[in-house]
Amino acid sequence: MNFDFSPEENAFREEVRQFIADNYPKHLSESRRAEFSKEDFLSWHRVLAEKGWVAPHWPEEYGGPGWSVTQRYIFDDECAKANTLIVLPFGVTMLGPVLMHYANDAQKAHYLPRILSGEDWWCQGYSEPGSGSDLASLKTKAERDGDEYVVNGHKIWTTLAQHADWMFCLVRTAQEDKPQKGISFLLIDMNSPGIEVRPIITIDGSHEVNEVFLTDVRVPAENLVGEEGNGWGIAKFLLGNERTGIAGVARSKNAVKRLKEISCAELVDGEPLIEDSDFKKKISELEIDLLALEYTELRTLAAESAGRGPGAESSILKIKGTEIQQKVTELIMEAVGTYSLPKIPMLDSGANYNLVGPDYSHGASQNYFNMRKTAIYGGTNEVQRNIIAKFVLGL
Amino acid sequence: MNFDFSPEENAFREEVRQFIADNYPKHLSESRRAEFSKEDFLSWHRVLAEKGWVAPHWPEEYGGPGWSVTQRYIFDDECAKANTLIVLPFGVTMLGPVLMHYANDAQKAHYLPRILSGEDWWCQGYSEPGSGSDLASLKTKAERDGDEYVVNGHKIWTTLAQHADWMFCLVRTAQEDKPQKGISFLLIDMNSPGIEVRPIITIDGSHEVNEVFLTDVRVPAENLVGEEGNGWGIAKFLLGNERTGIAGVARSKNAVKRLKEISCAELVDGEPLIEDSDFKKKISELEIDLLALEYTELRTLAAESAGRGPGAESSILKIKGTEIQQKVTELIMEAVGTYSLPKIPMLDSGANYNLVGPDYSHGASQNYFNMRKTAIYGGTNEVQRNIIAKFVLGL
Amino acid sequence: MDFDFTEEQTLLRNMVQSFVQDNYDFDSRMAIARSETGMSRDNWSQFAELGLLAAPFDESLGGLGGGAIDTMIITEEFGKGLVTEPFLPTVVLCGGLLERHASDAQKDAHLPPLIGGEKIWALAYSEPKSRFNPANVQTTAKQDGDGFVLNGLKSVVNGGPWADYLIVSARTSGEGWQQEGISLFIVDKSADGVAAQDYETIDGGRAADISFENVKLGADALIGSLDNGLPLLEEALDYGIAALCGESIGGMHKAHQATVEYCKTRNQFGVAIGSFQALQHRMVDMFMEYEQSVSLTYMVNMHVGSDAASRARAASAAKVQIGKAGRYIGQSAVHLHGGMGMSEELNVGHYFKRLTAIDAQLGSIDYHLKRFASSEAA
Amino acid sequence: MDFDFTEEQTLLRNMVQSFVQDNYDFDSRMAIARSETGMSRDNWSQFAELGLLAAPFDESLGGLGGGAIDTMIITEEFGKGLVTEPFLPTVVLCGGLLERHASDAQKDAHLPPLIGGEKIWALAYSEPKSRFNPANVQTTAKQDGDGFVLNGLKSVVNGGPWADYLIVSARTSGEGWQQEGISLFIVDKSADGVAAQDYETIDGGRAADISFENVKLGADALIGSLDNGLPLLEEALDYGIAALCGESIGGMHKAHQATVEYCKTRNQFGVAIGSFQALQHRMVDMFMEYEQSVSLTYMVNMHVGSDAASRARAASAAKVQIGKAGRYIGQSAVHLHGGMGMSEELNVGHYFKRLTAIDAQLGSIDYHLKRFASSEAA
Repeated sequence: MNFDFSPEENAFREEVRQFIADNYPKHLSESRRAEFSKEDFLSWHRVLAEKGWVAPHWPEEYGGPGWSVTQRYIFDDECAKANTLIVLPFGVTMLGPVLMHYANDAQKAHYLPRILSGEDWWCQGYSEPGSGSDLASLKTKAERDGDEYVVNGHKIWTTLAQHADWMFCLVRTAQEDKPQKGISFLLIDMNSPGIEVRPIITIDGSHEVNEVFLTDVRVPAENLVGEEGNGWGIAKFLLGNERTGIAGVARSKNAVKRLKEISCAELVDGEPLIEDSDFKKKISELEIDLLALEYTELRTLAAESAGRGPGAESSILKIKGTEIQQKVTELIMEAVGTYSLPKIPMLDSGANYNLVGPDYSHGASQNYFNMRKTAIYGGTNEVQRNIIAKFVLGL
Repeated sequence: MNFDFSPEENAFREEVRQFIADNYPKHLSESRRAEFSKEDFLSWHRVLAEKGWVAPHWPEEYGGPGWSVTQRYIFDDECAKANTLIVLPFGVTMLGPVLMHYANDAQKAHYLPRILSGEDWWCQGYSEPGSGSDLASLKTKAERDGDEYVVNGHKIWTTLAQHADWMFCLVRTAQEDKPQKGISFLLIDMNSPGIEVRPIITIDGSHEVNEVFLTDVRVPAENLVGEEGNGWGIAKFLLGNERTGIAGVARSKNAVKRLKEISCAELVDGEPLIEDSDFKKKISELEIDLLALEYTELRTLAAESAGRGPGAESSILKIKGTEIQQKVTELIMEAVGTYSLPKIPMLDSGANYNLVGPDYSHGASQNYFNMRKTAIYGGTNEVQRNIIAKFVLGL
Repeated sequence: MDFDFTEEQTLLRNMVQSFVQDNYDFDSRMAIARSETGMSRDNWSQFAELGLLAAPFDESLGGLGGGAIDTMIITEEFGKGLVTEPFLPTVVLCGGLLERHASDAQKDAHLPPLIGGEKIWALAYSEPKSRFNPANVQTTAKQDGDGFVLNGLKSVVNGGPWADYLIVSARTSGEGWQQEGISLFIVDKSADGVAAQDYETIDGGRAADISFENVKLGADALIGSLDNGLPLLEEALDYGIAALCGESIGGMHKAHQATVEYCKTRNQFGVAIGSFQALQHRMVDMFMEYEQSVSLTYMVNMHVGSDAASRARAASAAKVQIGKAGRYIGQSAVHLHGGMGMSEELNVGHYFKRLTAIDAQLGSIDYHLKRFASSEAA
Repeated sequence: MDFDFTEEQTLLRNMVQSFVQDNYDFDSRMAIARSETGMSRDNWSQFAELGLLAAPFDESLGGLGGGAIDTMIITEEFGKGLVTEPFLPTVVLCGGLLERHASDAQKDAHLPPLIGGEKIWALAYSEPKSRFNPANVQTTAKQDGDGFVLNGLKSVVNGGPWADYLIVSARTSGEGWQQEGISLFIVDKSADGVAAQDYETIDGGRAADISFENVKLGADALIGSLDNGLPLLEEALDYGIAALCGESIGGMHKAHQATVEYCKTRNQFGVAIGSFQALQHRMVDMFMEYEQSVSLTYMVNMHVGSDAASRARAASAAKVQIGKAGRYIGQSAVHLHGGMGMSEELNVGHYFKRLTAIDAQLGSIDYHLKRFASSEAA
């Protein structure tokens, strides 16, 4: 039992830090915007892709960097410390491993390099209006017609679909007795005729999610991943991968740092808020929770690198991780006090809006509103608790 | 809408206060013991009975004082402020109203005066080892044999049964398709042959509850209350009455007062604990919860005196009341610090035990342990939430 | 001891309820909140016609004599409708302050147009670093002949963009967060040197940061006596809290109700999600917090007229309760609606946002917990 | 980065597990706890024979060189068995302090009989109003020729009734809660002027309040240098916390496990109560708190040897976590057992009581939250 970094690992950390300092796009680090454009995300993605670091957990044969678990941890940590944009998970984290595991050679050869390069922007077509926690009840239908599928249905909560070139999509290819059966995993070109993307504006005023309407969309049968009717297994495989990344420890550490900076700047009757006993206590409680989660994640990673797990225990990372993400935005909102009230316009509202209050207050409440989603998506925290109850506690 | 006391009500408060000051047994007010004897309880009971105040909510025709809801509130408040022993609820609060509502004239004439006078000490024979929250599954059997019932079974958690003269008891007189059917309400003389009372020592070291084993106990058929097989309705009627008293607002106010006194005496690096910002905050949060509960209870009482309720809303009083009772004992335990560790011997352990630490620390932890029961008895707080979900929210 | 509403109070509630039902359905509300101005002058005129703007004031001043209880009834119904119009700043905060402490001349000049719906008022007391404490005043009013010269910046003035008049707190002596030396002034928002930066707030309301640069005030602008404005301001804020509690329980009620209804009808795994015990218990906890909030809302509105210490204790207790309950109910309502709760198109997210905003108005949970702790029970 | 145990560590765990299974089943444990003495000398001798009392010490001192990790393994298994014997005060608190800071002569004299199980030690640092802060010392040691004269009262000394030797903190200069001026002394409990009032503790353990009246100490009683005892004491307490965390997660594990098993087998309404979602989710929350506690227990035991600031931060974070988790898991375990949880005859109540007592040992949640807040990350 040992938690010291080796000299090699420390050197690696230095290399990552220097690379980010030298290569992170200037226009991003100087930005104060609340929303980022497609091009913003891609600019950083391409830098990492060029370096070969865009997909830390991919095997080397597919273009991954061949890092150890510890190196991946260090890389995430440094990116968070530098407050870089994230690499969007839809292609790299979610679809990539699915393709490696289930796709045929032609599919791998075609799609994986385009994910790495950022040429294809992917979105996830899972949820439907009637199928949220109960994903298996999905209704979007794909009927075989010659060497094509004809897809009809209605997806919802599709994150950043407005930018997407492709959607990986769960569709029903057969009606079976059990709803889990008859589901297939299909790759759909978002430029296909019959696809309509309608924005959903969320309570923070942002446009992240969408409805996607599919009307007689024709998809080549070769876009099926795995076998017809085996989509449920793929869906579960993918959701398992989604959960492990969701703890967000490094990002939360960064957010706590910001919270502390704000608390140093805000005053309570002339004294810094961070000296206020009550508020300091809230920060400490959050920090301790986060420290515990960090070690829980490290334990999970260590078990993983020893070939065990991640099992249902990774649901802990989702639950605790999102609770902490929500809490830190809540405390930042509290910290900025009355200046949590002004509403900050989003990216497309034009620039001639006069902002009041200190810079750090801008969007504090909206960020808090936005983070409410984290306990809902990727399987609600109730569903995660059901998973632990069933698969870990045997209840 | 008005919450001022009338001059008459204020005068009544003064009368109650004076009566307690003049008549509360001296040996009780000077006692520092953790447990009280049967005679202790009875000494105060008899004083109140003599005055006609022992059963505030009984109608005058049965010997109640004919008080308004407000007067009952004031009386409870003053008793709590003076930290009197309680009048045990089994006879007065629980059985009394049942008899008035369901018993025949002979039963009323015999039992009610003896409840008032304290001549009969009652205990409640409801729970069984296999029947806690699911009370209707009870198995204790009463078989008719001539003009007697022969009772066999096993009751548990029977509070103060070691002192009891009588037990009101739920028994199964018939096997029916629905478990709620076939239950009857029987009054059993605790001196009957075949009754064995075995103590259960609880985690605080006290002896409050017991197991009661009934083996071929012969009970006169005239001891049946209501009709055979109608016991379930009586049980529900009784549990409804039990819940309203359970908020314990006046007693909790007194406990908060004690908590504050202790926090004035305890020091943090030389300053009174009550000046410690964190601890002060905990006390304030508790006080605000309790203030809210006080007004929730007053609203319930007002609705009751206007002929509405108490409906399932009274479950709120049970849940919130017990949460607060638990919290205040928890904070008292925290307040006494390291001196929460010594264990205080109970009544029957002999007197030659050296106590360490300040008086107010004695039994702080054991009281905290003891209060864990409040969320369990009288219908667990989960059962209360189920009741609200079903009957108030319609879920 | 009486928790029942009088017949007149019940009639008032029915009237406001009808108004909200007829004129303030969710779509109408969103149209108003998203409009350029963010309020409806038509509605404001109707409030005046219906006597709502007159409700709390004494009859001798042209009011209906309803006091805090009537105010609470109105704000509770407004809370259900997410009404954006500036009832709280105009009628409760400024109107009440004028009624209790203005000179007869000031009352004569200002109350009739306020009650008549012709003039809108806002209370400009908070400053960029004042953090809820009304004693933290940097804005100054220097004596200048008979009158005063006002300089400073007031932040997040609720209803500021619509106000014709402001009541402004300023230091006439002392410094920092001293209790003494604060005075209250009536300021015409159109006066020279007054500049407002208007903006939308997170709950669809409107506020402004308002700066004062050498604004000249006459002697008749002072409310009450010089240097003694803080107790008047604290009192006004406590009345404001009592009214805000009403609005809050109105919003909680709707958010909870919408959640229960949603969970009864939303099916997953072949059953209504409201049949899941964990969700049921969370809705029960929301309900209990709502009921506890109702209790302290009644309590504060019954006690807001008592002595300063009891009033402060009651107001702070109630504000802590509605702050916590509002947060819990708002968060839970969104969460139990799942993805739908995140959508701007559904009402539940707007109750959540309004309840969130209420915590940052008139002092947060933390501020009032401390204020409660430093008060003592009467 | 390595979270795996070595083969030796796994062997050690298996050995302690076997011992607890064979000698410390619930009935045996209760018999020991309820006995007049409250511990078993036989067990203590066996601990010595098995090398448990030698485990953490350096091999040069007759130890097995296992350090904090081996200590944690032992205390975790002891926590599962609710072991009452004074491993923490003797081996971890006093033994560790002697190892790190005693003179060679002191080590030679005291460590062999300690490791051999012949002498029991206790750390007498807390005082009636010191409230967890080891700098709050009223007990005095005045210089007297070559030696010292000790006067004062130490409260709730864990394991005090069994101790042959004490390490006592006393003021040799300064006052109140000054950091400087505290010195540590080895005191023979049988010395003239030492008087102990022994008692049982709520968790079945034993403690004592110990008074010192003109107790004469030789110069060789002083550990380390004069007036500089506080850092040594803080360090010892942090090592104690690291070990106590191990005990705590052992207890949490058993309390949680017992609860899950009970809920699987207890039937109500025709089904196992473990099928109710609200109860399931509570058990999941218990499990998560347990896992988070394991994480910080590992963390503190890996960091307890670092610089003072990192060590303090790690220890306080871990103590807060196990304090909160212990309370939540203990309360929930009793509650989910229903009436049975309240019974002295079932093991679950005893885990609850031990977890409760742990929070009051070596500094409470509140104390360590403040200590954590005043520390800074390295």
